[in-house]
Amino acid sequence: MKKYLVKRLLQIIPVLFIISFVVFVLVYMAGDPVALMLPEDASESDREAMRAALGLTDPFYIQYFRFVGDLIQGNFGTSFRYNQAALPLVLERLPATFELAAASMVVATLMAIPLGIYSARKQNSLVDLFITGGSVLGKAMPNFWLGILLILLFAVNIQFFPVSGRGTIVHMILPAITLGTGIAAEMTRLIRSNMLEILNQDYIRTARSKGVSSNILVYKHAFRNSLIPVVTIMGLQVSHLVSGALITESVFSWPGIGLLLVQAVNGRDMAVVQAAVFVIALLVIIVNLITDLIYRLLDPRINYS
Amino acid sequence: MTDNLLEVKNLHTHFFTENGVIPSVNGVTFSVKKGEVIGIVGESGCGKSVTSLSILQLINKPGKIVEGEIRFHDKDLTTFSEKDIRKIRGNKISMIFQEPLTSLNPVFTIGHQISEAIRLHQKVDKKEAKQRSITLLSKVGMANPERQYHAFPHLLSGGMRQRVMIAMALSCNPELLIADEPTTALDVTIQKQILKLMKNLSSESNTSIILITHDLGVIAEMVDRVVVMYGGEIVEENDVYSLFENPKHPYTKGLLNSTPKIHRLKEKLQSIKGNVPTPDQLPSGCNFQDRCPFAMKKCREISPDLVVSSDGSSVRCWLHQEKEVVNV
Amino acid sequence: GCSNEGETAGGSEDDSNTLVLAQAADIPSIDPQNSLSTTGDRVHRNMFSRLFMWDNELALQEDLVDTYKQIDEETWEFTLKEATFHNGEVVTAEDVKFSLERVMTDETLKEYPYFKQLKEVNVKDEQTVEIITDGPMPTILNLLAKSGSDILPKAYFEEVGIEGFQEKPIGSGPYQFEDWIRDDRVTLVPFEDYYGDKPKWDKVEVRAIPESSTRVGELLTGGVDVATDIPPNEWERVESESGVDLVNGETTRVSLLMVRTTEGYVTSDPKVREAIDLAIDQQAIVDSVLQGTGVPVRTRVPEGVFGTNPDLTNTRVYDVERAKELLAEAGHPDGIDITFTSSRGRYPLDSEVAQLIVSMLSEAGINAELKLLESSAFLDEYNSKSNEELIMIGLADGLLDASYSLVHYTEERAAGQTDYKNEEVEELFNAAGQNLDEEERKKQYQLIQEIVAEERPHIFLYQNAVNYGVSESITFTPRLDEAIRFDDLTKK
Amino acid sequence: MTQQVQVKQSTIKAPLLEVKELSKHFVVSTNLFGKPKESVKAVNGVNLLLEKGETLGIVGESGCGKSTMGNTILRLIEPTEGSIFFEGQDVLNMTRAQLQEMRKEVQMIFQDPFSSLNPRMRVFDIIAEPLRTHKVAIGKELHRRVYELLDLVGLDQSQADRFPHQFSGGQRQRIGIARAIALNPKLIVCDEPVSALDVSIQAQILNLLLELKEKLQLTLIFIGHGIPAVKYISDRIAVMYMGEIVEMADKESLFSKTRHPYTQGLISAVPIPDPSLREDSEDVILEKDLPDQRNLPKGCSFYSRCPFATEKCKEEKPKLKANKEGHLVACHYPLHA
Amino acid sequence: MQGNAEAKTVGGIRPTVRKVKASGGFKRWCRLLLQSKTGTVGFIIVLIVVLVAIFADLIVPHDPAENNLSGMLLPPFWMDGGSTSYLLGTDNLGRDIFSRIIVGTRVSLLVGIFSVVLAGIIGLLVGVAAGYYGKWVDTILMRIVDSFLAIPSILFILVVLAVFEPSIMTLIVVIGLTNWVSYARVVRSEVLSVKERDFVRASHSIGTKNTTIIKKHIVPNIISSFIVISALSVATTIILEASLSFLGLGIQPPDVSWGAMLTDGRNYLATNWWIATFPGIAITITVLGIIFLGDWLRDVLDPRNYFSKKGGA
Ligand SMILES: Nc1ncnc2c1ncn2[C@@H]1O[C@H](COP(=O)(O)OP(=O)(O)OP(=O)(O)O)[C@@H](O)[C@H]1O
Ligand SMILES: Nc1ncnc2c1ncn2[C@@H]1O[C@H](COP(=O)(O)OP(=O)(O)OP(=O)(O)O)[C@@H](O)[C@H]1O
Ligand SMILES: [Mg+2]
Ligand SMILES: [Mg+2]
Repeated sequence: MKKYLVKRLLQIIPVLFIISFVVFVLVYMAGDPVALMLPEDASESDREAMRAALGLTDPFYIQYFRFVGDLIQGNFGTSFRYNQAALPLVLERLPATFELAAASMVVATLMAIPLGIYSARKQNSLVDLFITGGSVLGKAMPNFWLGILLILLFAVNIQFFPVSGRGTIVHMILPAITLGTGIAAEMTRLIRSNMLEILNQDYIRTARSKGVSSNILVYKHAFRNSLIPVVTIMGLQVSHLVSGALITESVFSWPGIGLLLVQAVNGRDMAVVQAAVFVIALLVIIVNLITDLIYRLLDPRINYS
Repeated sequence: MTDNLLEVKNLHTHFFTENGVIPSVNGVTFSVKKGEVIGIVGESGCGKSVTSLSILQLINKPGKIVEGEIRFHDKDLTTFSEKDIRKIRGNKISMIFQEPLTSLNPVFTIGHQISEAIRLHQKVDKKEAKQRSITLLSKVGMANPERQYHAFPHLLSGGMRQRVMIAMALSCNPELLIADEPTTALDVTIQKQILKLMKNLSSESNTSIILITHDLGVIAEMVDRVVVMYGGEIVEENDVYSLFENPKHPYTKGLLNSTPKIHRLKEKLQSIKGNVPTPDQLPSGCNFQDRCPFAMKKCREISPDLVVSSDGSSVRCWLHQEKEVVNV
Repeated sequence: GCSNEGETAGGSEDDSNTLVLAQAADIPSIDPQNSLSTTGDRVHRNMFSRLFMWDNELALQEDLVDTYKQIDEETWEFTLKEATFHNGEVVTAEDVKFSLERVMTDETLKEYPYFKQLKEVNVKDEQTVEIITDGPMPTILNLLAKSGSDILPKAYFEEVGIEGFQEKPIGSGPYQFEDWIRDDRVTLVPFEDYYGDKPKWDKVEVRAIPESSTRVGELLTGGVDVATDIPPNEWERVESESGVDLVNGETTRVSLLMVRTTEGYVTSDPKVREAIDLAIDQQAIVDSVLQGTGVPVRTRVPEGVFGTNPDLTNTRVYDVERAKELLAEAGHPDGIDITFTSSRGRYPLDSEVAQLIVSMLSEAGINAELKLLESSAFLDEYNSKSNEELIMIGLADGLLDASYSLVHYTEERAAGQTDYKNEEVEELFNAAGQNLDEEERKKQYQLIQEIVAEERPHIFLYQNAVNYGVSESITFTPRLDEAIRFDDLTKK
Repeated sequence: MTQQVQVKQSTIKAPLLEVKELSKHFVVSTNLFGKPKESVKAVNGVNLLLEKGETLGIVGESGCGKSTMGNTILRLIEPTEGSIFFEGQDVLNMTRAQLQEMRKEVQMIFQDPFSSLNPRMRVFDIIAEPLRTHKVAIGKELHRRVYELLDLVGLDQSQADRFPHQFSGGQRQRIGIARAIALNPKLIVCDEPVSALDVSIQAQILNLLLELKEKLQLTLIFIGHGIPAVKYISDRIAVMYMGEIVEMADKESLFSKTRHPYTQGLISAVPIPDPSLREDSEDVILEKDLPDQRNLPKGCSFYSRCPFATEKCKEEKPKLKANKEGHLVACHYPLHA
Repeated sequence: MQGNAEAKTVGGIRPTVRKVKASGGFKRWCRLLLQSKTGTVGFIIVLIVVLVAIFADLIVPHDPAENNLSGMLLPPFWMDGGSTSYLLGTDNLGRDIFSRIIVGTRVSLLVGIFSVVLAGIIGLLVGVAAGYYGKWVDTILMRIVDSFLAIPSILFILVVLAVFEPSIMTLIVVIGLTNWVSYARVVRSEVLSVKERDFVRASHSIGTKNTTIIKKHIVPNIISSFIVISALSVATTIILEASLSFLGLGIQPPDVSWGAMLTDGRNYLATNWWIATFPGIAITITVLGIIFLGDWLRDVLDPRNYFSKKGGA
């Protein structure tokens, strides 16, 4: 178990190394940050001067080695835009991001579990069809569209929730629903199909032959088993929740990491992009490790060797 | 009123699939007396499991009991509500399934699964249930039952899991135990232990057992009476000695002849030609006609009835039709 | 709007005297000399003070400066008012020298390019500072009122460094910094010891709400008092709602097409450029897509900016038939093919306008292939000068002086972009740049504009308007420079 | 009868297959640096000698390493230790080309007729695959060969363009057999070819194998845990326990003069399909379950279940030794000494 | 010879299988399709969408790029002020929404399908290589896959689209290049299990070359689940394109896609709802169709539908 953890953690290093290189190349290819920092009116010589001052005139490999050198010392460099160390800029976004991600996951789970189970139990009924259709709809609605619609309906028209911003728990509800719906849709379908499969397993028949009632059968015997793949999906969704939330963040002007990342990419703010990707990657890896552990917790068949 | 514990009368169980109706069980009739061990033999797919599942009303969705009665203590189980039948399951009638590897829920400890069965039908608290479970585990020959109580199924070998299944089935001292190929997946040495365990059971607590298998060896060692099934029907029924000595139905004969025996050397194995038909492709006339060495014109046209002779044996074959007596 | 749970974020209707402003983008930086954007300026202007400022009528006024005099063509002397920074220290000549020298010399600052003409800043005494320019500089006072000339506290800045300063910036303006949550909001509180009029608001929040419908939503529900950049499609919603008003204002930003006059491009022929101009119905663009806001122009120097030429505003030269004739005269009776680059989402409705222009051009037989680029890709293309015949861009005037805009028609500046070259324009521009005679300088600039309108290295479209959604409880008058001084807004 | 065939083929009496000290340990966990930490000793120092034309049966409980050994002989699994000689050639040191050649001569029939046929290939292609791989036949000749093989195993030519799932288990096993004999191999390893089949079909397949064996002069290794079936088909039988051979002898000798207690237990546990023999079958019940294959005891691996075990059995591993009749056993205290 | 005679008869017996030939072509598929209601619905939707995409130019009542400055923001025909010549109304440049939806089908489908094809091909190659060859090949490829998974795909898309101008081609390439990792993972795990099946071992025992085994045995057996995820990811991609449009990275005018229409119209939701709603409905229906079809495919391609209870195990 301990060894397993150490092994998994050690594997992070090459992965992070590949990531940093890929990101560096990508951002380097993306073009000149200076062009974006100066106004349309600035002249070529102005831009040249700024480039030189920022060390952007050096060849690629020198820039890369400088970057790696700094990185080893835990320094991601300075944001061009904010003229501040990049890492704290990223870290200060984490609470907002976590908050939204967690809330969305809660919303998704609260929606998906009962719906998924119900439609599996009532397979091929009208309700099942309805839930399936609903989950398709939930998947087919782009986040921005749903978000704007929710704002219009529940914040502007019936003024039940605040329109935007981060603050109290009520601020979280609409963005969490926006972000959670897609995930819920996917989870619902997954739980449904898992449930259906598990309800056909031999051990369910065994439980029935003991005289177990159908509620216990579903919520105790089948559910725990059907949860196992769901946990994996939840782990995979974290990447999406952390970095892919930018559209929701932008619609609800939620100061999360996704928004920062997009702006940093658009501004070719290398240091921030690197720091953000690093933090996100690390998060994703850690969350996946945790889900792996939960997975193992849920499923005693897996051992830690 | 008979001394029969269970009477299955003219059971028809069909599966209504997208590809049409599959008549898996077609008019099966037999009965089990108190303390009796009866065996059901027949090749794969002939409807043994479906019959046993039908008894406990455990047939799943596309399947349905379309006709027949299952009388347990003279009450027809097919008329029971789901709630009532739950009181029978695991309590009066227990079942052991074919695959010990998949029949236990992988995420709960075996102790939990046994206790659950106990607590479902008996008003005992958790501690008491645990105590009884441990007793049961040691009764089925598990070494170190206290420790094994907390083991997850995957940590146990096939034989141990099957013993857990048996412990679970015995947890409420059932009057009838249905064992559906309890040893097929096991080694001969383990099989021996399990069979011995079941034998002791029936003799000690006078439990009736329906033992389903296609291993004639197991039948020969274990049971009092044998039901031979083929293509969803009973083709022969007799007490075990007469059946092995004097098989009447050509299928039973073929089965006996094609079983390799370690004690009889040299002689060439006879095989039944052809393949086992699936229930959706049964021919008109006798189900066995294509494989039967004695098939006559009549066999291809009219399917024979199960004829009971005076000694209590019965057979479904035109070769034996003329001899006797009563139609069931 | 009426009240809701969201009010915790601060709305106009609570009793506390809080002003909430919603902008389309966050401030780029809290460092006023490294910001260069309208959104940032709206915060900096209230936090920092400069030597001069534009008042509500856009007249140049002394701000930190008490008196000033021009000593010779290149030397100016300023004495300061008695003012203190938010940390209680007095604003001195040293601070002015420090601030201006910082922006004059640090190439990494975004404001740096505008301050290159300042040569020296000398401290005369505690309250007196001398500025020496590189040649005569008629626009020096405009520059000292421009963003970037904000005065920073030398001692504090040197003590805490740039990182520390950004964490807690200190100025001498009416409001002091409280908090900045990036991409969310900047919070300011009044500075009681401000040397000018006492600040009116107990608290000011400047929020960043990029999505326009969300911004409008906040406005309608009372979450914000003033929302900037309301796009035309939302006007109806804002106007029809009681409790909020739509306020329309002008800007110095002019949308225009830069045209390649370079040899080898069809547009090197003046007739073709004229044809393009005549084929575009600026008025129709303004009337349709822009829903009537915006003014068709033929110059980059709009009214209100020094040196504007009134003959070139609100004029119309649209004539498709003539455009076709011109093309035929230029030897293209079957029309021409050109490439047209435009941004998308950089300026309000830019992509819609561009698509409209393409269809207008096609009426005249000009087949324009549209290249719509997302903001940063667009700037890349623009700055690397890799665009082809036409590129649509919006240019503003940060100095409110024609010199700022007309530099584009000098040979040096136009090289590689329009490649425009005109000896007369060159001479006029250089003369005006050193000319301290206001009237004559204005004439020179007006003449340049006439020549440009004729020769069309730029084809002008319209002067941009900006629309604000304002809570009815607030009085608000938009300004040409798009700045907002919080104390100019009042609660009714 | 089999001897005659053998003489005809080769005058020098070199064994067809020789297996020496063969071991296969599956690594089930490694330490941080990839070094094996725990392994399952599936096969443990097995020696075999197979004459041409004979059938060697291998029996033993499930999981005792029978399949692993079969797979290793074909080098489908690389052994951990030991050597294998096929017709005098070292199988483990063969080049790719030699191995390719060898695989023409040695074939395998798999246990599960349902998973050993690619569900997406037609029967024709399945049987033609070895012929195509070794470029034995193409075009018309290929067709002829495939139909001939179908005929040989009792399938109809018209069934050639069907998919495996359209066949019953017995028929599928016939397809597997056709594939195995396609290249006229010298040796076929049959890995429990009948244990997935019904009793009635099982007899068909066993008879078919016997018949083919005679017709094509095959040498067979017949793995199975159905002891009666193995007995029926084999000349010689090896009993495996925990990866080791514990007893090996002619089948008559093995059953009549059983020497290893495990073999005895195994034989007596086989249910006899005759109720009249119910009472007098002497019961040797092996009470305990199998030991953990990850850490085998250092002495006799059967020690924990053996009714006759002594201290010596616990400490010292018995070697496989023959008596004068050539009946091999690995036991300190063999029965029927 | 007794055995042989017997075997012959065995050959003559009807095989114990369904009456329907699995190999059987068109008719069988039709029958399987008609058996499932949702499958049929899905198929019809997808068929219509594909036909519309192919024949878009013949169907459109208006030039989708034609501005009508006098008829801007017309509502759908059934509302006040609507006109039957603009069935679903017009947008803020007076363009016919109905025509734009029809033409938009083409881009949405092209991007959806081809990016999935690209991602699928890369993912298949990588997944098969990693799963089949194992060892260091697997280690290296899987570390790369891990890295790609940890890099937020949106970043990748943002950067690539910042370098290359957004066009249908770049969109296809960039979405393809970001999505291949999930295929690689699925394919790898499938390969790992197929690899252990006896028929692969059987093929080895014959001496078949690795490449042949991959071609003949591995790929055909994983292809069905591959097709199913592909179908579903076409749906996801159509939605992704909409999100990219939101970031200004989607398809560029004068090309039209549903995502771009949805994005352009989102700010009009409160006032002129029809601009964004109709393309939204188009996306939903199409996605619904594809998902239904995908689900049906999964059921049909599941071997358990072919084999008897035993064969499936
Ligand atoms: N859920 C089901 N749907 C359709 N057909 C089914 C179903 N369950 C069983 N059958 C069919 O019913 C027939 C009888 O099955 P059953 O399981 O009773 O056979 P069995 O005699 O127990 O065989 P085995 O020895 O393999 O266990 C089989 O042919 C099977 O195909
Ligand atoms: N790839 C593997 N990795 C780890 N252990 C394995 C592997 N293959 C087989 N084993 C183990 O090796 C032992 C021998 O397996 P093998 O399949 O050879 O047994 P067998 O005698 O053929 O059993 P059966 O009669 O059930 O087929 C078993 O304990 C098995 O768990
Ligand atoms: Mg069964
Ligand atoms: Mg095996």
